[in-house]
Formats: sequence, structure tokens, C-alpha cells
Amino acid sequence: MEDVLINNLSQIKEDLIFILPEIVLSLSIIFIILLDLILKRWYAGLNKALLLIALLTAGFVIINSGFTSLKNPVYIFSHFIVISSSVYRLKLLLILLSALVIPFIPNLDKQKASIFISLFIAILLGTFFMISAGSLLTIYLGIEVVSLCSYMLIAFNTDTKSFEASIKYLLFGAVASGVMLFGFSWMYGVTGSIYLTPEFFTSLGNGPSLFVITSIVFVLIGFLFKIGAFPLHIWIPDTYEGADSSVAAFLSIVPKTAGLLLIFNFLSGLNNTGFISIIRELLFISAIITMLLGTFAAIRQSIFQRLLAYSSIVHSGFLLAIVCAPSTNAMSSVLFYMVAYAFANCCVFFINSRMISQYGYGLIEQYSQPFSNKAIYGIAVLIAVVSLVGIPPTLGFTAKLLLFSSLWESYVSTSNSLVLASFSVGLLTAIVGLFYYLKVPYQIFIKSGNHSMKLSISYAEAAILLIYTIPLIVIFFQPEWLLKLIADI
Amino acid sequence: MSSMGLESLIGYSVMFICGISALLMLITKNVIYSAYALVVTLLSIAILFVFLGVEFIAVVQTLIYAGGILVLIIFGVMLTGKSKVAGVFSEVSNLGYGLLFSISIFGILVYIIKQSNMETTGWIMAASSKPRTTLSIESIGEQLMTTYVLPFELAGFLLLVAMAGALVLGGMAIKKNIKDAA
Amino acid sequence: MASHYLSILLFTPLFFLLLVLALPKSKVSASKYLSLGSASLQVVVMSLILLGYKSDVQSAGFHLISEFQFVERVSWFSFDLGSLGIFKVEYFLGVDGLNITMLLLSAIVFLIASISSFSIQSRLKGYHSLFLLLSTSVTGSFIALDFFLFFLFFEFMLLPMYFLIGIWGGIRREYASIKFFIYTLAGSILILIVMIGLYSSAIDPVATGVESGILSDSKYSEEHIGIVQSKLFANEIDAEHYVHTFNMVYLVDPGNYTPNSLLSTINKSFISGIPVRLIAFVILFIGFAIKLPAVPFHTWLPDAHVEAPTPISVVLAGILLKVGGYGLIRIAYGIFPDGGLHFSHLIGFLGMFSILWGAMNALAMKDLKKMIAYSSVSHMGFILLGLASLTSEGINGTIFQMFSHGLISSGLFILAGVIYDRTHDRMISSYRGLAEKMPLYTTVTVILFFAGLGLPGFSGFVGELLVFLGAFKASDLVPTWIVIASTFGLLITAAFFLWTIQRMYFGEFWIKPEFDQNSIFDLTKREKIMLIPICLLVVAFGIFPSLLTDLSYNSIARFCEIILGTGKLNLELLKP
Amino acid sequence: MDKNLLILLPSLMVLASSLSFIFLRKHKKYVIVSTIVVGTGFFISLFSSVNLGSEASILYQLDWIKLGEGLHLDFGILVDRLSIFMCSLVLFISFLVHMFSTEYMKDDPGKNRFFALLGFFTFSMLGLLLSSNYLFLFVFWELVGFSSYLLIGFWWKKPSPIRASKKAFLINRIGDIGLLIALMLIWSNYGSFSITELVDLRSSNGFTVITSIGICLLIAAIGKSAQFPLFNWLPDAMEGPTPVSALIHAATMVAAGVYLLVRSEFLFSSDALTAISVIGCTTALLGGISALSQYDIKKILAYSTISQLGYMVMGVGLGASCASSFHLITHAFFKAGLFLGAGAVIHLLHEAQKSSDKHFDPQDIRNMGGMKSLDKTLFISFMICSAGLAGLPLFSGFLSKDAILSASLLSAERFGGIYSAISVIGFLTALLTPIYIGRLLWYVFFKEYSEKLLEIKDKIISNTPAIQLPLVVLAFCSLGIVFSLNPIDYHSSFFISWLGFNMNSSEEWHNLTSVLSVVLVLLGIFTSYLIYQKNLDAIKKRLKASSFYQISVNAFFLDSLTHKITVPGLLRLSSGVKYLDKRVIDRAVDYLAVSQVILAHVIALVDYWIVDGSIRLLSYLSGRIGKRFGNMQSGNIQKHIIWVLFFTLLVMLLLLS
Amino acid sequence: MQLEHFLILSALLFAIGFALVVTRKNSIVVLMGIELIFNAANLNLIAFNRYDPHLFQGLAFSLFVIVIAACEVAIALAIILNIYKRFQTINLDRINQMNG
Repeated sequence: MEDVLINNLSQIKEDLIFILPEIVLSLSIIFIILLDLILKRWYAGLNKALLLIALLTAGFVIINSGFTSLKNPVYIFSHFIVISSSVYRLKLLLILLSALVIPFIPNLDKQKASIFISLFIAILLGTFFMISAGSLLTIYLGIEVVSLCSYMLIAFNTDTKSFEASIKYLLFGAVASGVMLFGFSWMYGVTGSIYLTPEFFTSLGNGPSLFVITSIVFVLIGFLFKIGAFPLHIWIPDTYEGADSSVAAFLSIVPKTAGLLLIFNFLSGLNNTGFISIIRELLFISAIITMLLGTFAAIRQSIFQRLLAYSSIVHSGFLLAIVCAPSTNAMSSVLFYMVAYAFANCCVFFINSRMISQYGYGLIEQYSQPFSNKAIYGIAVLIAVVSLVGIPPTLGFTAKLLLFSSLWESYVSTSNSLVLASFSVGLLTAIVGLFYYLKVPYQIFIKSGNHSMKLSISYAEAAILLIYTIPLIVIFFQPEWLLKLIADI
Repeated sequence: MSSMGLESLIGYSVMFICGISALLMLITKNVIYSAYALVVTLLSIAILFVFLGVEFIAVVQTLIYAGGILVLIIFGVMLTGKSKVAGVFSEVSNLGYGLLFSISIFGILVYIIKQSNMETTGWIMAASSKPRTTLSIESIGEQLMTTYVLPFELAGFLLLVAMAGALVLGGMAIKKNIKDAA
Repeated sequence: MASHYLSILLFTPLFFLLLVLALPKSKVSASKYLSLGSASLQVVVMSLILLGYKSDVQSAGFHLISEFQFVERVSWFSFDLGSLGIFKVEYFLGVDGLNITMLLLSAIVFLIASISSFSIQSRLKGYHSLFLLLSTSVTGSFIALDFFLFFLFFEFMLLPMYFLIGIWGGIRREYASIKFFIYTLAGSILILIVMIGLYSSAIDPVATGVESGILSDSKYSEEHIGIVQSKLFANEIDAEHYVHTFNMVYLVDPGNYTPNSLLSTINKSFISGIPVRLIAFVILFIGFAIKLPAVPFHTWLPDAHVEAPTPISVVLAGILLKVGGYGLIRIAYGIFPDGGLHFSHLIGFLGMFSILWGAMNALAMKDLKKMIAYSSVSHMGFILLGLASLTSEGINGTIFQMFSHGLISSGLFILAGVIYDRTHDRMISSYRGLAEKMPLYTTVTVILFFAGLGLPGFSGFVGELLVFLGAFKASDLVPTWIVIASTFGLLITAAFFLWTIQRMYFGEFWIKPEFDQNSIFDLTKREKIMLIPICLLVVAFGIFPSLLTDLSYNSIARFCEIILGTGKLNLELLKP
Repeated sequence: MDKNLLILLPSLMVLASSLSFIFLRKHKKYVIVSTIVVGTGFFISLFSSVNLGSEASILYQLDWIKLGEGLHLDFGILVDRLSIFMCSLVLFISFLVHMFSTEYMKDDPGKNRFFALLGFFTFSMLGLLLSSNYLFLFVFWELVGFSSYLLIGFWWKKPSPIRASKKAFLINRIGDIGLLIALMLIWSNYGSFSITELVDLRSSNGFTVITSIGICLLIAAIGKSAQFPLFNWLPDAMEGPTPVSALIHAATMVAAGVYLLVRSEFLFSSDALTAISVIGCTTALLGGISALSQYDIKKILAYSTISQLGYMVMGVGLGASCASSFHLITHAFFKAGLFLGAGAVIHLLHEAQKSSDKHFDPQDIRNMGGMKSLDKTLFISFMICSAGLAGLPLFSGFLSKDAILSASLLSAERFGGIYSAISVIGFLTALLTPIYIGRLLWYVFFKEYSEKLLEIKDKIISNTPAIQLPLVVLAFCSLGIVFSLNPIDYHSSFFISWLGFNMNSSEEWHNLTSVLSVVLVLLGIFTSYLIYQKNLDAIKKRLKASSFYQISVNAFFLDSLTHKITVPGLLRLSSGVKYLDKRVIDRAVDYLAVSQVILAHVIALVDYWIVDGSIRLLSYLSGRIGKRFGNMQSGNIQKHIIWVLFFTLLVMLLLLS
Repeated sequence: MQLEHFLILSALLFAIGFALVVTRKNSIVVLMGIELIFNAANLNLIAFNRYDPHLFQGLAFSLFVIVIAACEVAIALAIILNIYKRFQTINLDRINQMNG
């Protein structure tokens, strides 16, 4: 008895090393909260620095851990977590994507600031658990960590809209996670296990079909909520509009990537069951409707951040289609796409945050006002937007090319008409997407308003814009760099 | 088996109470009544947990839910229900669609449950034949600290962050209140 | 082999773009000279290329890499897709008879347009940067032999154009620019679809041979390719060893398609009963037809033209539309000859329809520039008609027509710009008897109008004549009635040009009273510098068309031979 | 050096002189140079024709466009007697017209442009004649049309010339399309455009092809040579300066269609020939009748030209292309003479008007009269040319018309049917010709001075030699003796033998024709005399006194007949045809043009509303859809949850079923 | 007491929870509905847990669910309080600044 316990504890001690990044992040949260208590006043920029340090440390730990070259998956903490080299790489990628948001984290008051970045890190932590989940419970906890922290993070905005966004997000999210939980409970009922082992999926496949399918559908509702796909996309516009730009950018990148990976893993688990085809079809339909809905709703938006929210819905739909399409390189192309999307999106959100901080709110037509440094902002927006639409010579094009290629490949191998449909809808939305994506460059370059306003740009900000835009162009010409990084995942 | 009979009689009546009080929440418009009905529902669920052999969860349910959460909720009702009537009574909308869809989802779920006859499937069948072990509090604690240590820590961590966040958020509201008063 | 003329040609504008960007605020007006410098340098390089260009049968190009000239071929990037094999993009430039004339045209048109750009007054730096970017992308799309590279340049024409119309355009520029953008983006997305299908279907035989160990080194030889292709056909090469390619020259050869791919000629794949290859052709065709533009995909053109500033109209009509035509020839027809043969009736019909429809519309237009724009639509119809014929005459005519229309429409749009600069009004009904005040202008107008209506002695005639001869000859591909109906386009074209001359230029001098009567003056020196060379070129190529056709007829003969040969073969194979 | 090269020289010279005017804009007096150049060209051409053998030879076979192995379009020059003779003719008339114009246009501000265009026209015409293949024939054919367009619209400030020039070009364009289709047919069937090669190749293809080529060539000729139903551009084209009318619309350009038909004679099947002759005779008749009731002096001549061209085309259709070319040549001289004469008349009046400051239409024959005494040279040469036109024996027109008419009789005998009708119409036209020309002469020369003319009569001064010389020369060339030693028998014409034509020897038909035509001509003259004399009693006596009219006195009994039946009938018919021409054919063309413009507008509307509209509808719809989805996004979280529920239910119901 | 009956009761709670979420305007009542949904899931978990050989997986799961539900309620109430301060109402229909 004692031996077992000691054995267990020493096992835990051994396992701890595998979750070093998570530990680093948790410790940094505690450190930040403590720092808040210790420090008399909070320095501007401190939160950015802290966040950067936390992320850098985590990244450093991952790189130094040597686990990026793990041969086989390792199950740790009694199978609650699955670790493999690709998971580490993914974590690295998520850290990188989160770091992109740092430049436009708002300067808040002391107390808020510390909690703000703590929540930020907590969300990242939640996504780590989501992507390395080895059981339903880990998935649930991971998702809830992400969700709960997001609810709060959104509320941390000076805008009154933020609380509205937050409560809507919360109620919607809680219902979605309740449904997902219900689905989990039924899955547990079917399989008698909460661990995502092959046996789990086998017994899931052998269970009473209606019961199983219903549970899967319920679970997928939770997943779809996370990536913001139809019919669970509705929270996105309000949430993004109410949230701070940095939060919106962050939510559009990191949790979404994790959610997509989750769906991908879940689907690959289901791959050998009889339900896969119907689930795929459902997801395809969802993806198609998501793309259409997002596109058409985006056209008539007048608030930039809301427009970007709809655009992120479109991207989710598109990525969902790829994730569902059986193809060998689906995941790597999704990640590639996410990188392209993250850079472009952050650039746009960054500029919008500058606009909002100067002007109070972010209407699109505001961009037509003559402001100093318009050309710099304009070119940056243009590059980002062009990348989002997917026109060469930007990374967005390569990403889109990869995605369409994998869809094509999937069509070649399956001849599924839904794949073809999502292929064509993806193309259609790419075209119509121009209507709304070009709105801002159009306002900047072509329209000319009459209320002059000041929108200064410091060298640091210019450098940040360069950081966002240069990779969009450079990687287009040398995609191998990024592909090599991603191909191993 | 008479004790079994009695047990199930009590069990079913608890189930019945649970369902009725849940329905009551749906029927009443008074928020306070709803809260009390929720208490009844949660408590009856706790009793059902006892029937299902997990007394520990029953206790937790009673403490956290019936105690903690409900106090929080009623507190919330009180705080926000200043404007006497309007706050205490909840308006109703979407009744038609809401009920229609809820009833149909209930119907479908019941149909599925009936259809799939869970007690005859795989592991449940196998488990039914085996003798049941009971679970001591001690082993629960041990399991939580060994096998489930990761979720446990994660949940604890979540609690920390959530509480800190909620604190700051609540503080914001209260500060604003003070500012308004000033 | 070692010459880098094409790269120089391609990067000259980019280099000047850097110079423009580096100009200090006080010297911004120098940017127009930089544009001019870039265009002139391109013309110089182009003449060097022409000097070294060989037009004999051994340099016909099209389906043999070894026969291309001024080839520059460097691996750009590639990545391993595991079980799917490797996917490879090259920086591959080259010239053969199909693109040499287009390249020449682009050099000329950009030179003219850069002179015309002197009239731009606002936001010079931005304008000239975009203009130079446009120049690079146009040049690039003509010389790229890698589909990816082509597509890169092809797509990248959109943005500069969008802004050039949108910022420096007329009153409804916003509508026009977005319409232009949406249309052409739709077109390029269609092309993208096929591009994805193509590269996932076709392989680079040499690199695949090396990868799978069949060939020892990448020394190129026909025989080696044959070995690889036969192994490929027999399915003896593992999918991991496939080196997928965007190389347009390899894409031409059906032997390079992997046997199980959708676009392979031997893998009978159908979508709702139609062979996938034919569908791909149609998609590609529509993609380029939008750019061309052919009726009914043309409605962006009049709007774009009317709103665009003069130099941009010149570029748009002069060279941008030709990219569509060139794409049709080299890509749509070159890669899917089966589609070209199968749909030749339809394409011929579309050509006829464009000719008549454009001409009829031009007849009804009240705006001079819009009329010219519709005349462009009409003239572009000849390109489809000639292409559908798949005869040496027809294709020669197509290319000649593209070239000559490039010159003529450039001139016409400058003419429209001249009058617009004077009064800011382009309505035909606002003027009468301009010949009195603007004799030289009228003379040039008459020359270019008659060149436009295909009068012998001007270059427009040669193209139309060849197209008609070719189309009529290919009565199995293009029904005779289509050709005969098209000839009536000549009549309508003559009608609207002459009618315009009658209304605007002849008669007693009169302009709308609200105009400043003194604003009407004859051509300025700058306008003369643009227009007179155009007139001279139009006449020169009209009298000595062989200056142009000699450059390309061998390639075209080769093209027709291959297209007809493989096309028929493929069609046989594609039958269900 | 091949001395045939000399042939090229005139055309090059003409081209050079024409182009040189671009640089000589300021130096107006140099126009005389171009006259000299054309004159020299004529002599060179004449000289080179002297040594010409009877065999056709081709000079300068060059690749114009090379399209591949064995596939090329050539440029070449065909030299045979016909072409070289035609060249000389064109140069000769052009020379005279140039000379005439130096005086006629001396005050015009656009004088050099005029001479440049004349030169350019002459060059194009020479090119057309010398082309060895149909392609270049077509090229120059179009260029001729182009220069004609520019010349008709020479006075571009007036709206009517511009309208006329546009009409001329467009109608010509229809003919051009015919020629273009013929070109395509030839190319796709024979792979060669060369006239000489085609002679050998033509049999290799079927009857339909040949016929369609023939019909297309006929369409070309219809357009260019103003044949029925496309002839009404020619009267309108008289808006151009008169020398232009003389050169282009009488002697040369309009004859190009006939030249094309003569050149392509070997390509015609019998069906095509029938069509040609039907078209020709119809034109001849309609032109003749139309000429009867015109008042504009140039329009009368224009209709007469149409009628005569109809003869020529008819001649080709009857297989007598020799006769046609003969008529072409004779017609060229007398009609050029007539036009220049008319120009001289107009010029006289115009100059007089200028000096007296009175203004009336100098082209309306009702404003003239009694001109015979004003300028004797003009009168006599005009009379001679008219006699040529009317086909009086001893004059050139008699010979050539005779040839055509006898050919028609021959055909009528051989084939009967429609050819008989053609023949009858031919003779009928021969009757009409003297009537209208007689009417013209009467109005212009014999009638007493009109009131308007009287006012300026004193100011009229005789024409200068530059105007008179061409008239005299042309009048001389209208004499029969110039063409044939026996001025009443065309068989003895050296011209025909020199050209190497094989004239159908039909002695008896010839004799019959000669007699018939003489009778008809006289009858015509007499009728004309009766009509116009009887109409105006006041001058009747004076006319009667004139010796020229005495010979027809004994036909007086016809007077009442003519008055009661023929004249009203003819006039009615004439006005009917005129009406038909004005209201139907001309209107039809107008309506066609108008309806085309209307159609164009309709198409433009369709383009805007349907083609473009569908796109705009799409964008509008997508906006609407966006709005609808946006409404779904009302921000009401509970509604959203209902939606979620709804879709979940939907999925589950789907799964259940 | 059959498993099925627990499942049906849980389905009932689930449906009622949904109905509450959808029909009630008061955000606190909506929150209560959500709690019902969580409880429905919990009931399932525990009901199935009865058959679990180790008797623990479902139990542990439900334990964490309860904890997270508590967090959720705490956060929700903190936000609702803020909302009430700003909007003077917690009626969901009135909390609607963003629309479109």
C-alpha cells in the first residue's frame, strides 16, 4: 500500500519534467500576482515585459528540454496527458503566436494589469492542456480554463461594451460547455472510461449508435464553440467588438488553433469507427455554412474589429473544412495557415488598437481621415489584408495554396462532393472576402475624409509593424523555412 | 428485497421531487422562488448521489452547490434586485420556441435512451455482474493526490485565477459604485 | 545561356522603384523621370533581347525546354510532402515565339504610358511606385514559364491596378476599381484552382527520375525523359518520389501526368459525366476570358477604362488585356489542348459574340472613352476567334492582333485623354468640328480610328485578316457562319468610328458653351511624342507585318502541330 | 534590270509626291508639282506598255507574311496588258484631273491636302490594278475606299459631305466584307491568292465553292461599283469636289468593281454569271430611270454613271468582259469629260457668284441655261462627251455599248429565258440614256437663261486653259475614231486586239445591234427633245431653229403620244423609282443604320442591365443575404441559443431518420 | 432504480435547463438554468460511475465539474454585478449595445 503510494508519487515526480513549460507558466502567473501585491506602483510596459519574459522562459524551457525530438508519444500523469515531440513543437508555435500579441497589450492600472496578463498566460496554459489532453477530463478542464479566463479577459476593457460582450460570451460558453459535458458523460457511459485510448474509441464505435452519435454531436458543439464555427459562431462578433484589440487578436489565434487541433485529434481518434463519415459530413456542412455566413455578414460591418471577427469566422470555417478533410498534410497546412493568419491578423489588430486608443472607437470610415503616417499604416494594413485574402506575394497566398492543395488531394482520394463543395465555397468566400477586406485600405488610400487627426507612430511601433509584415512577404519567397518548422508536427 | 423496494420507492420519489422542482423553476416567474426550487432540485440530486453510492459527492454537492453557489446566487439576486418588482420577477420571452425545442430535445433524448438500453451494453453489463466495491474517503483522497493530481492541481490553479479575476472584476463594480455615490 | 537579360528586364522596374521610394520629399517630381528611365531601360534591354533572339525552327520552344531562349532556371523552393512526394517551384524564365512579341509590346506600351504619366499631378511617389510594380508584374507574367511564378505576377497586377484606378481615377473610380478587382480576382481564383490540380497531377520527369534513382544526374535529355515517363505510366514510381512541378513546359506533355491523378489523360475521371480535364479547361478559360475580356465577362472593362487615368487606361488596354490572351494561348490551350479542340465551336462563337456585342455597344456609347473601351472588347473577340481556329494563320493573327491592338488602343486612350485634359468632359456630344482647332489631333485620330477599323496599311488589318483566314479555313473547328457573322463586326466597327469622326471632329467648330473656349488647343509636344511614334509603328507593322510574324511563326507552327496532335489523341483517351 | 520595273515607278512617284505634302503644308504653290509627277507617270506607263508582250508576268513575288513552311501571304505585281493599260488610263485621267484642279481648287485653303489625297488615291488605284493577288487587291481596294472617303468629305466643315463620305465608306464596307469572304473562301479552298495560280487551280473545287466565291466577288463589285441595291451612296458622294467626282466616281474607283469582275472572270460559274448580269441590268435600268428626274447636274451624271456601270457589270455577266472593259475605258473618258465639264460649269457660276455677291445653288440645272454661248469650248466638249454617253454613232460610247448589247443578244439567243429580259432591259436603257443626257443638255445649254443666271451673266468669264485643256482632251478621247479605225464597228478596235481579248464574233447580232441602238438613240434624243421642248413653249421655237434638232422634225406625230402616255408614264415611273430609291432603298439603308443604332442601344442596355446587371444583382443579393444573417446576429444571446438548439435538433432528427 | 431512469431524469433536467436559459430574461435565472445543465451531466456521470470498477472516474469528473461550476458562477456574478452597475438592469434584452 505504502509502496504503491510511494511509487505513484515518484512517478509523478518523474512526470513533472515533461510539463515543465506548464509549470513555468503557472509559476509565472503566481509570480505576477505576487509581484502585484509587493509592488507599490505598476510601471507602464511592465506587463508587456513580464509576459514576454514568461513566454520566453517557457519557450526556452521547451527548446532546452530536448523533448522536441521525442520518438514516441509519452503518457504521463496516469494518461491524463500525452506528450510527443509534435506537441512540444505545437506548444512552441502557440507561444510564438501568443507573443505576437504582446506589442499591443493595453497599459492598465496596477491591479487589473497583473490579472490581465495572468489570464493571458492562463489561457495559453489551457490551450497547452487542450492539445496534449489524454482524457476527457483534461479536455474539459483545458477548455474551461481557456473559457473562464477568456470571459474575464474580455471584461478587462475600458469600454462598457466589454461587460456585455463578456456576459454574452459567458452564458453562451457555459451552455456550450454544459452540452459538451453532457456529451462527455454519455461517452463515459458508453465506454466506461474517460481516457482517450484507442480502446476508448473502439468501444465508442461499438456502442449503441444513436447514443454515441448524440454524444459526439454534443461534444462537437463544445469544440465548435471554441473555434467559433456554425452554429456556435455567434459569440464571436460581439465578443471581439467588446474586447480589447489584443484580446480579440489573441482569441482569434491561440484558442482557435488549439480547438482545431483538438477537433483534428478527436477525428483521428474516431477514424476507425463507423461514425466518422457522418461526423465529417456534419462538420463539412458546418464549415461551409460558417464560411458563407461569416462572409456575407462581414460585408456590411462598419466597425473594424467586428469585421475582423466575421473574417475570423470565415477562416475558422475554412480551416474546419481542412481539418475534416482526410489528407496527409492537413494539419501542417492548417498550422502554416494559422501562422500566416496570425501575423496578418495581429498587424491589423495592432493598427486598429492604435486607432482606438487615439480615437476611442474603431469605425472603418474613420480610416479615411487624413492622419500623419497614413502611408505607413496604409501599407502595413494593405500587406496584412492582401495576405488575409490570399493574394501573392504574401504568405497568405502560400497558405491558401497549401490548404486548397490538401482539399484537392482529399477530393482526389475520396471524391466526396462535400469536399468539392467546401473547396468551391472556400474560393467563393475568398473572392467575396475582398469586399470587406479591402474596406480599410480603400478608406485609407482612396477615400479622403475631412477631420484631420493625429496618429503618431514611434520607431518602436514602426518596428512592430515591420515585424508583422516582413515575414508575410519574406516567407512567401522562402516558404521552406516555415514549412520545415511545421512539417514535423 | 423489501428494503430494496423501499429504497427504490424513496429513490423514485426523490427523482419525482427533483423533476417537479426543476419544472417549478420553469413555471414560476419569481426569481427567489426559482432559487428555492433550484435548492430543492440540487438537494434531491444530492440524495440521489447517496443512492448511487457516492456519499462524498453528495456532500460536496450539498456544500458547494446548495450552500455556496446558491448563497452566491441569492446574494446576486438581492444585489441586483433593488428595483423591487422588476428585478425579482424575471420576464419571459421566446416561450414558444424555447419550450418547443426543449420538449423535443427531451423527447429525442428519452427516445435515444430508451432505444439504446444502456444497461445491456458492454462494460455496464460486465460491471453489473461483478460485486461492487465501496469507496472510502481515504482512497478518494489518495486517488486525488496521485492519479488525479494533475486535474486536481489544474482545477486549483483555475480556482486561483478565477477567484483573483472575479475579485478584481467585483472590485471594479464596487469601486464604480463608490465613485457613483461620491 | 549565361545572359540574364530577362532578369534584368524583370527587375529594372523594381530597382527604379527603390529609387523612387528613396526620393526625398522635395524631389518627388523626379519620380516621373525615374519611371521613364525604367521604361526606356526596358526598351533598351528588349532590343538587346531582340538582337540575340533566334526565330528558326530549332528555337521554336513551346514544348521543349532546350529550345527556349534566354532561359534562366533556378530552383526557388520545394518541400517534401511525405507520401505525396516533393513539390517544387522554380524561378524559370524564358522566351519563345509565343511571348517575344508580347514582351516587345509591353516595353513599348510602358514607355508610352510612362510619358503619359507626366500628366499625373498628385501623390507622385505612390503613383510611380505602383506604376513600376505594375510594370514588373506584367513583364513577369509574360516571361514566367513556371505556373506558380506566372500566377504570382498575374495576381500581383491586381493590386497596383486597383489603387491606380482607385486613387487617381475619375468620379466613379471607387466602384470601378472594386469591380475590376473582384472580377479579376475571381478570374485568378479560377486559375488557381486549376493550378492546384495541375501541380498535384504533373511531375518533373527529370527531377523525379533523379529522386527515384532512375536517372543518375539531372542532365537533361529527351531519351531520359522517355524512360521516366514510361516508368511513370507503368506505375513503377512510388508516390513519395514524385517531384510535382509547376513547370509549364512539362505540363504541356501528357506523359508527365501521374497515372492516377485527376488531370491525367489516361485516368478516366469524370465529374457528373464530364472529363475533369475538360472542366479544368473551362475553368481556366473563364479565368483568362475575364482578363481578356470576352463577353459576357467584360463589364468591368468599360467602367475601369472610363474611370482610370489616361496612362493607366493605356496600360490596361495596351498590355494588361493581352496577359489574358497570352494565358489562353500558352496555358489554357497549351496545357489542355483537348479542351481547346472540344470547345472550339463555343470559343469561336464567344469570339464572334464578343466582336459583335462589343461593336454594337460601342455604337451606342455616348462617352468617347467608353466607346473605345467597348471597341477593345470587340477587338479582343478576334483573339478568341483566331485561337479557336487552331491554324497557323489564326494563331499568328491572334498574336498580331494582340500586338496591334496594344498599340492602337494605347493611342486611342491617349487621344481620349487629350480631349479630357482640355475640358474634363469626354462626351461625344460635347464637341463638334474639333478639326478646325485641333488639326493634328484630328489627323492622328483619323489615322488611329482607321487603324482600329482594320484598314489595310495599318496593323489592325493584318491581325483581323489572319484571324479571318485562319478561322474560315478551320471549318471543322469553327463553323463558317460564325466567321461570316464576325465579318459584320468590321462594318459596325467602321460605323461607330466614322460616326464619331463625323460628330466630334468634323463640321463647324462648336463645344459646349460652359467650356473655356480657349482650352481647346492642338497637341502639345509631349502628346506628339507619344502619339506620332504610335502612328508610325501602326503603319510600319501594317505595311511590314513580317517584322513581327517572323519572330513567332515557327513557334506558332509548332504550337498548332502539338496542340492538334495531342489534343486529338487526348480527346480519344478521354472518351468514357 | 527588268524594264518592267518601270511600271512601278509611276506609283512610287505618285506616292512620294502625295506624302511630300505632309511636309509642304506651308507651300501651297507646289501643287503643280504633283500634276507634273502624275503626268510624267502617265508617260512612263504608256512607254512601258508599248514594249509589253502579250503574256502576263509577275514581278516582285515577295513574302509579305510568312506563317510556316509553305504557308505564306505574298505581295506581287502583275503586269499584263490589261493592268498596264488601266494604269495608263488612271494616270491619264488623274493627270487631267490634277490639271483641272489646279485651277478649280486654287483658292481652297486645304489645297495641298486635296492634292495629297488625289495622289494617294491614284497610288491606291494603281496598286489595285497591279496587284498580282487577291489579298493585295483587297488591300488597295480598301485604300481606294479610304481615300475616296477622305476626298468626299474634303469639305469637312459642311455636314452633308461628311455624312455622304461616311455613307460611302460604310456601304463600300459591305462590299469589302463580300470581298473578304471571297478571300477567305479562296484561301481555305486553294491556299493561294495569286490570280495567275488560281487560273490553274480553280477547277479543283466544286461548283458551290466557285459559285459562292463568285457571289462574294459580285457583292464586292456591288459595293464598289455602286450596283443595285447598294448604289445610292454614289449620288450622295457628289458632295465632294467635282474633280474628285470626275476622277473617282466616274472613271476610276467605281470601275474597280468592274475591273475585279473582269480579272476574276475565270472564277465565275454560270449561276454567278447570271446573278452578275441580272444585277448589272437592273442597275443599268434603275440608274437610267433615276437620272431622268434629277435637277442637280452632278447627280444626273452620277445616276448615269450607275447606269453605265450596270452595263459593264452586265457585260461581265454575259461573258463579254472584253466589251465591259472596253466600255469601262470609253466611259472613263466621256464621263470624266462630263464631270469635268459639269465642274467647269459650276466653277464658272461659282466664280461669277463670288464676284457678284449673288448666291444660288450652282449645281441646280434649273438655275442654268443658255450656257452654250458663255463658253464655247466647254459647250462643244461637253456635247461630244454627251454624245459619247448617249451612244451616238461615231462616238466612243456607241462602240462599247454596241459590244455589250450585241453580247446580250447573243446570250439571249443562246440561253433564252432571263437573258432575253436582260437584253431587252439593255436596249431600254440605251433608249433612256439619250433622254436624260438630252434633258441635261437642254437645261444647261439650250434653255434660255434662267432668272438667277441672268443676274450674274455679265460676271461670267470664260474658263482658263487649265480647265479647258482637260475638257478638250477628254472630248477628243470620246470620239470613236480614237478607239477604232472604223468608228462604227468595235471589231476593228485595235484596243481589243491589243488587250488580247477574244471577242465573240457575231456579225449578224452586231449589225442588228448597231441598227437597233442607232434607232434607239435617235428615238431617245428625239423624245428628250420633245419632252423638254414641249414643256416650255417659250423656248421651243428657238430650239426648233437649232440645226441639231431639225433632223427629228418628221417625228412630230409622236408628240401627242409622247405627251399623253410616254412622258407621264416615264415621269411617273421615274418619280416612282426615285421614290422607291429615296423612300425604300435609301430609307432602308437609313433605317438599317438607325435601327442598328437603336439595336446598339438596346444591346447596350442589355449589357448594362443584364450582363452587368446580373453581377450587380449578385452583389446586391449578397448584401441582402448579409443583412439577413446580420439580423440573425441580432446580439440577442438567447435567440442564438435557440438557433443552436434548432440546428442540434435538426441534426439529431436527421440522424434518427 | 434503473440506470435508464437516472438518464431520463438527467435528460429532463437538461431540457429544463435549456428552457430556462432560453426563455428567462433575468441573467441570474439563466445562470440557474446553466447550473441545471451541469447537474444533468453530473447525474449522468454519477449514474454511470455506479458501474465503474474503480468507482472513481465519474466521481472525479463530477467533482471537477462542481468546482468549475462554482468558478463559473463566481465569475458570472462578478460580471453581472458590473453589468448591473452600468446598465441598471440585468435583463438580457436590455444589455444590447452591440447590434449588427
